[in-house]
Formats: sequence, C-alpha cells, structure tokens
Amino acid sequence: MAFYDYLIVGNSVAAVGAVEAIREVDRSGSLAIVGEEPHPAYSRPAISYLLTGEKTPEQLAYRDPDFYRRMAVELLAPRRAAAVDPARRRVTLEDGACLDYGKLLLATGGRRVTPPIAGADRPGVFGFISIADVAALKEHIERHQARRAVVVGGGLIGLQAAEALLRIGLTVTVVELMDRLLALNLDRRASATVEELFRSHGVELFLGAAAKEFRPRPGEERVGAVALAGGEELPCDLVVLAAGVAPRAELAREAGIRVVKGIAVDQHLATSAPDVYAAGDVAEAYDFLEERARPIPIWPNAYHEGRTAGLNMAGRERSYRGETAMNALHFFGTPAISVGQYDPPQEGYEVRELAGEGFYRRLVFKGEVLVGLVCVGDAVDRCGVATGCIRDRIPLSEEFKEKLLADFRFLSLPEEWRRRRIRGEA
Amino acid sequence: MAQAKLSREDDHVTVDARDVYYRQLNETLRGLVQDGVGHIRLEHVFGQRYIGTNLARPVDIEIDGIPGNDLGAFMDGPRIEVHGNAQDGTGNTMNSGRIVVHGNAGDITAMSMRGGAIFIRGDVGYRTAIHMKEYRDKVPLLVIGGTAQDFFGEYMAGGMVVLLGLDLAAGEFHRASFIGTGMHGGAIYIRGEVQDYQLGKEVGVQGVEGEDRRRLEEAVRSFADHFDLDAAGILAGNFRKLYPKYLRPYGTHYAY
Amino acid sequence: MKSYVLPEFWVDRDDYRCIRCGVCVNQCSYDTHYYDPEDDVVRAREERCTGCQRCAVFCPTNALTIRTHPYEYRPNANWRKENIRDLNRQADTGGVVLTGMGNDKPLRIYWDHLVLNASQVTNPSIDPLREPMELDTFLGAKPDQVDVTCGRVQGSLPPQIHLSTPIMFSAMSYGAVSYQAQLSMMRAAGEYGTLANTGEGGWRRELRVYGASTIVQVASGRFGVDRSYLNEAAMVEIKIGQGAKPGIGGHLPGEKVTPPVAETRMIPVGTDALSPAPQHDIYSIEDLSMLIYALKEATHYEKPVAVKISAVHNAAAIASGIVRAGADVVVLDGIRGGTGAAPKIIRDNVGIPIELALAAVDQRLREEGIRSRASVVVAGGFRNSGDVIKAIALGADAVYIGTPALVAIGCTVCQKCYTGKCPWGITAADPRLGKRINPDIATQRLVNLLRGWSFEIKEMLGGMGINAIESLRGNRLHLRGVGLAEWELEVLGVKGAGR
Amino acid sequence: MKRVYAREEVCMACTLCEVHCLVQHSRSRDLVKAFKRERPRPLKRLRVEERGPLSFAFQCRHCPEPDCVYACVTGALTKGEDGVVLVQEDKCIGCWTCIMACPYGSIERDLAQGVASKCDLCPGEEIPACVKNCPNDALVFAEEGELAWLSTTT
Repeated sequence: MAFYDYLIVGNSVAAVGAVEAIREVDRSGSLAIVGEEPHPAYSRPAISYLLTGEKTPEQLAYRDPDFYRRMAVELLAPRRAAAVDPARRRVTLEDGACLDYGKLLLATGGRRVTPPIAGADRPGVFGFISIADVAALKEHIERHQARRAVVVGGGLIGLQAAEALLRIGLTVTVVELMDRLLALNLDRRASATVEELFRSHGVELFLGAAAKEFRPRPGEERVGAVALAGGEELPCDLVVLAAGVAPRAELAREAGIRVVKGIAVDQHLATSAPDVYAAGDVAEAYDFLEERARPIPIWPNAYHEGRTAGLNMAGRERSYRGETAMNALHFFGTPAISVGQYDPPQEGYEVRELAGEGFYRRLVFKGEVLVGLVCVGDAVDRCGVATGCIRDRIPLSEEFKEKLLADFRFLSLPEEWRRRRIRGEA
Repeated sequence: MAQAKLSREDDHVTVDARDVYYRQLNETLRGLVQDGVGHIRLEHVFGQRYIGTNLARPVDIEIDGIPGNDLGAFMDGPRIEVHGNAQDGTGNTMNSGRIVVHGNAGDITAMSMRGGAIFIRGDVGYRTAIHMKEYRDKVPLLVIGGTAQDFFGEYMAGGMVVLLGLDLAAGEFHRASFIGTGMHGGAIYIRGEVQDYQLGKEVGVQGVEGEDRRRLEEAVRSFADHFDLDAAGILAGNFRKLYPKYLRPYGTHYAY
Repeated sequence: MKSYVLPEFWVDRDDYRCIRCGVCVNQCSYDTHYYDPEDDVVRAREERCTGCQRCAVFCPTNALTIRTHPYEYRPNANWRKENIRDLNRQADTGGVVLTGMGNDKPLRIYWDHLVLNASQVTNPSIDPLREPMELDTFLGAKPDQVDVTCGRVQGSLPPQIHLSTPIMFSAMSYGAVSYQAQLSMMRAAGEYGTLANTGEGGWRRELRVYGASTIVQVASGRFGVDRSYLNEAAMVEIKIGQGAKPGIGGHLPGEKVTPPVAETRMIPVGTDALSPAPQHDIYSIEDLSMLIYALKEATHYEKPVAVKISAVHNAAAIASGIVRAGADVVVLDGIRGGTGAAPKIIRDNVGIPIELALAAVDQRLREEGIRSRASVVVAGGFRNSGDVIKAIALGADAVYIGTPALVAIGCTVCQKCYTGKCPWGITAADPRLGKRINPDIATQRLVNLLRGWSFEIKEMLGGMGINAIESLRGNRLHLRGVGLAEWELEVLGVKGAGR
Repeated sequence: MKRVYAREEVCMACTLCEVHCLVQHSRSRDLVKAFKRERPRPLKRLRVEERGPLSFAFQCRHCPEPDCVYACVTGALTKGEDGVVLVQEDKCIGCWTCIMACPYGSIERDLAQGVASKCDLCPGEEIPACVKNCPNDALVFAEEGELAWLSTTT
C-alpha cells in the first residue's frame, strides 16, 4: 500500500502540466504518475516523425530525461489503473496494487474511435496515436514490403499518417466521409488548399466516401483492400484508421464521477468527486468562445488544463481561463492555422478574407470582436497576435479590423492594447 | 508726485489720478483689483500709461480724461471705457477684455491684438490693427466709428476689423493707404469709399452677405450700443469686405 | 524646367562593406538612398544629399563616405561653384536663396586674433582644482550704489538673473527647432543653472515647468505672447534683430504650422506665420522704451527685460539708446549668428562681427557712464570656451550659444534647416524626425558641453590669476591682438601682442 | 526578471537593433560576414514596427506564464530557471503551434532550418545586443518595476 499526496493517472501532456504546476507550489509533497505506456511522456503530435525515421522514440520525449527525477515524480509505468474509489481515495491498478492519494488527477486522454466497419480488427489495420501504433505499422510495412496504404479519415491524424507514409515511399489513398479534408480543422477554402497539396503529391482522395469493409487479401487474414460504400474497392497493403478520438472516461464513470462526453469539471478542473480532478482529452473543460464546457482534444489545451488542475491540487486557487479550439497544421511544408469560430454556422458573423500567392487569411468577427481565424502559408506569421485578440476580446473598429486583416502587427491593434502588449501585460 | 486719492462705495471705487505717476496709479489699481473691487472710476487721468496691463481679473474701469500710451497692452480681462481720447498703442497685444473709447485713438491701435473687443467712436491713427491675429475661439474685434490712417490692417493674420467712416462727408474717401498689405487672415469691413490704389495687393474685395453680413450687423449693433447710435442707420451704408487673397502671401518668395 | 544645379555632395559607398541593412535609406529624410531589389544594391540620388552625414554616422559598417562632389567648372577665382549654384537656383525658381545656420564666409574671426594673458612669477596663477573659482554671473541693471548693512543688501535691487556659468542657449523657436530640441535645451539650462531662450515662436505649456531657466521672446510676430507667457519666464527679451538677418522679419511657412506649432504660436493651422521686419509699435527709442515698460508693467517689474539687436554699424549708439530706454540687458547678435532660415544674401553680407560690436558698445556705455545700468550679452558664432572668455574680457556679461548647442545634439551645420527635414531631428517639423532626439541623451550632451566649457574657462581664469569671472569682465588688459591693424586694435580696445 | 522594453517616443525606426540582433545570432559575429556570406542567413529575433511617426522595436516578453511554452507540442520551448524562454532547435519540428499561441507575435519561422526562432536575450551578454546598439536609448533592459520612467518625455 502506497500513499501519494498527488496521484496522476495518465502520463502525457496534461500530467506534465500538472506536475510542473504542483512543483511550482509544493516542492516536497509526494507525487506519482501511473502511465500505461513504457515511455516517459512524449510528443504525440510528432509520432509521424517516428514513421519517417526522422526521430527516435527517445527524441520524442516531451521533457528532458531528468524530468521525473527533477520533479520528484515516481513514474509507475507501464502500469494501468483499473478502478478509482473516491470515497476511500484509492486507485487500484490492474496488477492489484492499491495507491491511496491526497489529490487525484485523471488525465487518461482519448482513445481512437473505431467506426462500424467490417474487418476493423483485421491485421494490417492500424491506429496512429501512439508510439506503439507507429512501431506496429512500421513493422508491418517492413515485414510485408507494403507498397500501398489507405488512410481512412481525412482529419489531422489521418493526414499526418498519409504524408509520412508517402514520404517513406508508399502509395497513399485517403478516404474521408465528409466532402472535404480537415472539415473539423479548417474552412472550406483552406481545406481545398490542403486537398490540392495532397493531390499534387500524388495522393488519391476519396471525399464524401465511406469505407464499408476492410477486406482480406486472398487467403490471408490481413487486410488487402478497402471497399467503399460507393462500390469502389481500393487494394492496399495496410490501412490507417483515423476516424477521431473520444475521451477515455470509463474509470471516472465507473467510479460514479459525473461524465458527459468527457469528465465534467468545474473552473478549478475539479470533478464531481472530492479531491479528484480531470484534465486533458478526457475532460470537458470550458470553451470561452462557445461559452460552454466541451472536450477539445488538443495539446496546448491539455497542458493548460493540467496546469490549472495542478495549481488547484497544490492549494493555489486558480480559475481555468478557458481555451478554445485551435489547430496548427502543416503538410508538405505549407502551414495552416485555425483558431476559434473560423467557420461560423449561423448568421451574425462577419467574415473578411485576404488571399494571394501562397497566402490565405480569413478573420471572423462577431460585432467588434474577433472570434475566429484561418491562415494558410505565409499568412500564419505572427498570427498569435490575432489569437490574442480573440482571447482578450479586444474591440476592433472598422479601421483596426482592416489593419489586422492586412498585417498581424501591434500597429494593427488599438493604441491602448498596443501599449499593454509592449509593456507585457498580455 | 501725488498719491492716488481713493473714495470707496461698496465695490465701486473712485480714484483721483491727478498728478499720480503711472507706476503708482497702476499699482493702486492692481491692489484694488486684488482686493476684489469690481468697478473703478479713474478721474483726472492725464497721460498715465499701461492702464489695464497688469490686471489679472475682469474689472470695469471708467476713465475720465486722457489715458496714456499702451492702454490695455497685453490686457487679459478688464473692461475699460474712456470718456475722452486714447493715445498710441491702445490694446497692444491684447488677449481678452474690452476697450471703449468715446473719442479718438492714436497710432498702432489694436496692434497684434489676439482677443477681446475695442470700440473707438472717433478716428484712429497709423498702423491700426497691424498684425492682428486670431486663435481658436479668440477672434478679436475692432470697430472704428471714424476713419483710419495708413498701413491699416497691414500683415493682418486674423480677427475682424470694421471701419465705419461715420464722420466722412458725402463723397469723401477714407484716407488710409496700404490697407491690408501682406494681409493673410481675418477680415476688414469698410463702410464708405476707398479707391483701389489704397489697398494692398494681397487684398481682395467683395460684398457683405450671408454670414459676413450677420457678423457685421452684430459688431455694428454692439458698437452702436456703446455710443447710443442708430445701428440700423449705420448698417444702411455701403459696406465692402476686404479679405486676404492668399493664406500664404509669400509662398513662392524663396528658392529652396 | 530642367535644373542646371549639380549635386553638392558625392555618396561614396564601399560595396564590400554595404550589407543592405537599409539604415541609410531610413535615416535620410531627403530620400537620397534607395534600395534596388532587382540588383540587390543600395543606390543614391546625389542631388538630394545635403552632406548632413546622418547616414555615414549610422551606417553600421562605415560603408559610406559623403564628400564634396568632385565636379569642376573651369577654375575661376570670381565665379566659384557656390556663385554658379546660387545663380542656377534662382534661375530655376525666381526666388530669394534661402539658407540656414550662420554666415559661412571667411570674414575675419577676431577671436582668432586675440590671445589671453597668463600669470608668470610675479602674480601666481590659481589652481582651479584646488581653489574655488566663481563663474556666477548676474544679469540685470546694477544700481549705482548698494547699501549693505549687516551683510544684507538694503532696499530692493532691480531684478537679477543668476547664471552659474556665463553661457546661455540662444533663441530658437519651436517650429524652427523641434519640440525635443527645445525641451533638451530648457532641461539642460535648468540642470546647469543657466537660461534657454524660447525664441519668438511661443512657449509650449509642457515646457513651462522650466520657467525659472527660460527667457521668453517678444518679437514682431508677438506669437503666443500673453500675460502668463511673460510672467512664467525668468526674463523677457524684446527681439529687434537677429545677427543672421538684420533688418528683416521671418516667415515660417504654412506647411510648418502644424497643429502643435499653431497651438503654441496661437495662430490657425497652416497659415504662414509672418514676423514683420520691424515691430510696428517700435519706430524709435522712445517707442522701444514704451514696450520695455509695458512688459515691466505686465510682469510687475519682477523680470529683467532684455533687448536684442543685430550688430550693425551704429550698434554702440543704439545700445546706448536701449539702455536709456530702460532695458536691463542689451543683447548683441553678430554677423556670424545662426538662423533656421534667412535669405543667404543677407546672412552673408549684412551686419558686423560681434567682437567689434561688443567692444564698441562696451566702450560707449562706459564713456556715457551707463554701463552698469544694463548687462551686455553677446551672440553670434561662438565656437568654444576661448571665444567666450575673450568676449567676457572684451566686456560682455554673458554669451548666447546656438550652433554649439545644436552641434552637441547632432547638428553637422549642413545649413538646410529651412527645409524642415533635418535628418538629425533638430530643425524638423515632422514628428517622425523629432523623435530622433532623445531628450534624455540630448540634455546630457548639452550639460556636458556647458560643464566642459565651464571647466576650461576656470582653467584659463586660474591661469590669469583670477578666481571670479566678474574680475575679468571688461578687463581688456588680459587680451592682446595678433595680426590686427591699428584701427582694429583701437576698436577692440586692446594692445597688440608684445606691448 | 529583466526584459527589453521599447520607448516609442524616441524610437526612430533605424532598425540598427535588428541589424545587431542578426549579427549577435550569426556564427561569425561579424557584420559583413553575417549579412553577406553566412548561409542560411542568420535571423533577427526582434522586429521594428513603423507607421507614420509611430515606431518601436519588439521582441519576446519572456512571459511569467508563457503560452508558447505551454502550447509547444514537443517540449522544444522551455522557460529556464532564469526566466528566459528558449527554443531547443533539435526538438522543434516546425509545427508553428507556438506562433499560433503567442499573443505577442514574437516567434518567427526560421524557414531555412524549419524551426521556431525567437529572442533569447543574448545569453552570455550582460545587455542584449539590441539594447546595447540602440543609438537613441529607445530600448531599455529593465525590471518591470523600473518602468515608470519609460513613458515620460518631459
């Protein structure tokens, strides 16, 4: 039986954010992390570099090798939590160990969504969210001399996989249910740019197409083709299934902690159970633009949530400032960034766009306030200035709307805000 | 030199200025104004200079006699009424306040005046309203009942001057030459006759209508009130407005 | 019309050193330098260069040498480049040739023909590092008698201005110089215990905190003159004339009358600010007296009133009149006096050297027994502390310096002040250029200048065995002339060296 | 911690801060070589913004709670014990999440190397190169508490 002042289930970015925050406040309290992977926390968004061989798993480490020692963290990995008992303040691991805690953080992240496609569990069908996924994929490619890949899911993860596969020499086809790529990350015009990029690099795209079945190779179990609802059959040596992620909230749900889609949390990232906090992809934190809680499974938000949870766990009360959806993507060297409500569904928004050679910028305003942006190519430079406008709800007159659209400079901000920025009062 | 003799009734003070040196007289006035006196009557004034120059507050001053040069020079606020003639430099570089002269005034009346109003019932001397100017809401006003001498309104940069010629005989011309030479701001309204050669070459001539007419009527009525004259009768005369043709009269004067 | 004027300066760019950083391009306010992206090279439009050296000073690799343009007409002692250039400029425009700064003609500089005395053996020199040396100077009329009882002066003295060194900053109007330049001079004057003069262009509200070290000017334009202007300053100066342009007025062109300049001068934005040649209320010494006393009345006799004239042929007689008219300080501005804008023909040809005017005025006032009734301040071409101390020995109470102060804050005497584009931000109307003067730095540089000159003056005084500048004042026996004609020695009232 | 602050009222947009920043971050530390010979060309880590009479130089604020560090997906951005926010170039993958996050727009893309580039406050120097080489004291290296005097012109 062990007791930790702070116990964290999950060993990714939210956990690291929490650890760093806890140690800002409390240098001595005992702290342990339960991680199911055999690695220190690593950069999940960069795993495609493993596939291309540009990085080793060690190089993917999110913090320096000394991190856990420096932070006095006991890393319990690879081990998996089986149950949480908030009443007894106890976490039971699958190996039977019982860990008692003073404060608990659930940072169990998300899991790959497996759509109802026949043969989804067939060998040769891979996810693309962990080092293990990539290792398995890589091993498969080498063992079978794989040449043709089908990526199901034209979202961020699927396209990262597609680009990496292409770069190591495979022929790649992307199947996307929606009628465009990155429908959840970009507006239609930016999506079209990305589609053009993929097509120009020889990737065949099936948009508005549903994969119906992963069919085996003749005489083998492993996948040999993807059958689409439209009747096409795409022969392949492997499939990457990237149809999104969902919060891994079972532990919390089974412990009687309130879960909606993800674990419900208040502004301190506290769950419905006493001294139990949740952060990262598993949690439903506050979206300041949508003005509601919802899971936003992106890396920077996970850190902020972990950090806020950590500060509160360590006794320094801190309200979560709220984040919103934002994505920084880059394919074939072309960057694309979106923030907030860049594709407003209803009336009442004002959209301004500026486009040129290798340059696309879209700003979305609600009244005087910037609420969303999309930038492609060189338009991404200094776009955080605009992100700051969204976050700080800086009122922008017609004059400054135009200035901001033309250039993300401080001179594009109203004087008072410009001065505050220069003084460093973000 | 005598001390100024004072007699006081509430905040009305009468000062006998006979034989009082101007410095003492002005010092006396300054002391009275500092004490909060609101009305001062100066009797037997005979050539004492700078009356009103160093008074910081609005105060009513009535003068019996002939004040000396630079009456109200740099003046900022007082209201002076002279029952007699004024000498040279009346209202020199005046900033605000009012001067009313029931007789004539000498040379350089209203020179460089920036604000306030001056009303002269009779004639004025040479160089009147030279370099008068204006600034924001400060638009000086000078109304002359009689006529003026040469260099009238020379270098004028702002403000409003009205020359009424009330005492000219029928068919008699105003006498001043070089009227408005180098003028680059403000306006001069002239009642009565001047010939072209009398005007500076930077000056344009036009009739008085609309807003100009309204301003003129206001000025003339104000003038007439001070001297119990018939404003309508005066306004029935023939007026012309002199205006600066160029804001930058010497714009092409230099080789850069 | 094709101009026949050739460029005055040559831009020599070492292409190996030029890193295309663009600093010369952004620093030249005349758009001389420009970058050609096609050839990746920085080029120059030489005809625009004024030789101000801004680019050369700021070029991080010292790639630039700006030199006199080597073009040559046929050599001619009479028809020199300058004459031909001015003729062409006038043939181009039909205008009066303008210039800035002081007379640049090789008129005799008498300071360079006067040498100072020093103590040897018979009277010991004083070590200024050991002994107190006094440069304190008081400007104002001195009474014939002072009753001192128990160490205190009884009764009231005419108003006096205390200077900790006999060097003041000349009149330079806001509008002619930038706000930052004027601010720096006022701050430096305040810090060092001397005075700076506003010039006739008004006095900005923000600068009135330096009132105790400010002289305000009343000139023919009367810009911004009101009771508070007069009363918030330490001294009032009536400007009759200026050494660079005796007898003429000033025209600040409308485009320089920006909103802040208009506010300060109290005139509408964009109109020409014309200062007539004479003050039209002064056509005689009697009229001058009238204005002097009007100003004294307006300031309750608490401020000294100075009268500044250009040094002209009959300066001595005029100065006598000025003193008799009641001025507390007579200011003489010599032919080498500076200006922001003056017709070149006048700057170069009208007036007399300050050395002669000073000597003549001091002599005349002494002869008339009225020298103590006013202080004498001289201006116009002082270049160093040697000039200053010689002026004191010739009879001046203090000097005004203009160009040295401007040089201290960056001026290179390129003489293009009148364009309003001064690349050093000194005589610039454009707020982009005014920012080039950091008032903190400029103030420090000006204070350093005053400090350095004051040290030097103390050294020279000590060498003469004198421990107070007061003792040198008018003491022409400490001066000797070198290379001067009899008449010059006579006017200067000094003996030839060796006598 | 000490930061670099701009004084708008005396910045004359000469861009010498940019020039010397670039040289400080070059291999040769030589003006001519840094600009003319070194390839890839070194990058400046601050920018001068100018419009009309308004201008100032600006670089990273080294925020107490740096959004860029929190957003960095690889851990390449760190805030050290000394408070300085640095990029570890070998860890940076050029995803530009930091550019999206930084409200100061203080991170630039180093396109030659595909990594983020930002002010490092000139490690090893007592005063950063931009401040040291500003000819008009328009940049000051100061603690936040020393800022009161920054905006005074008179």
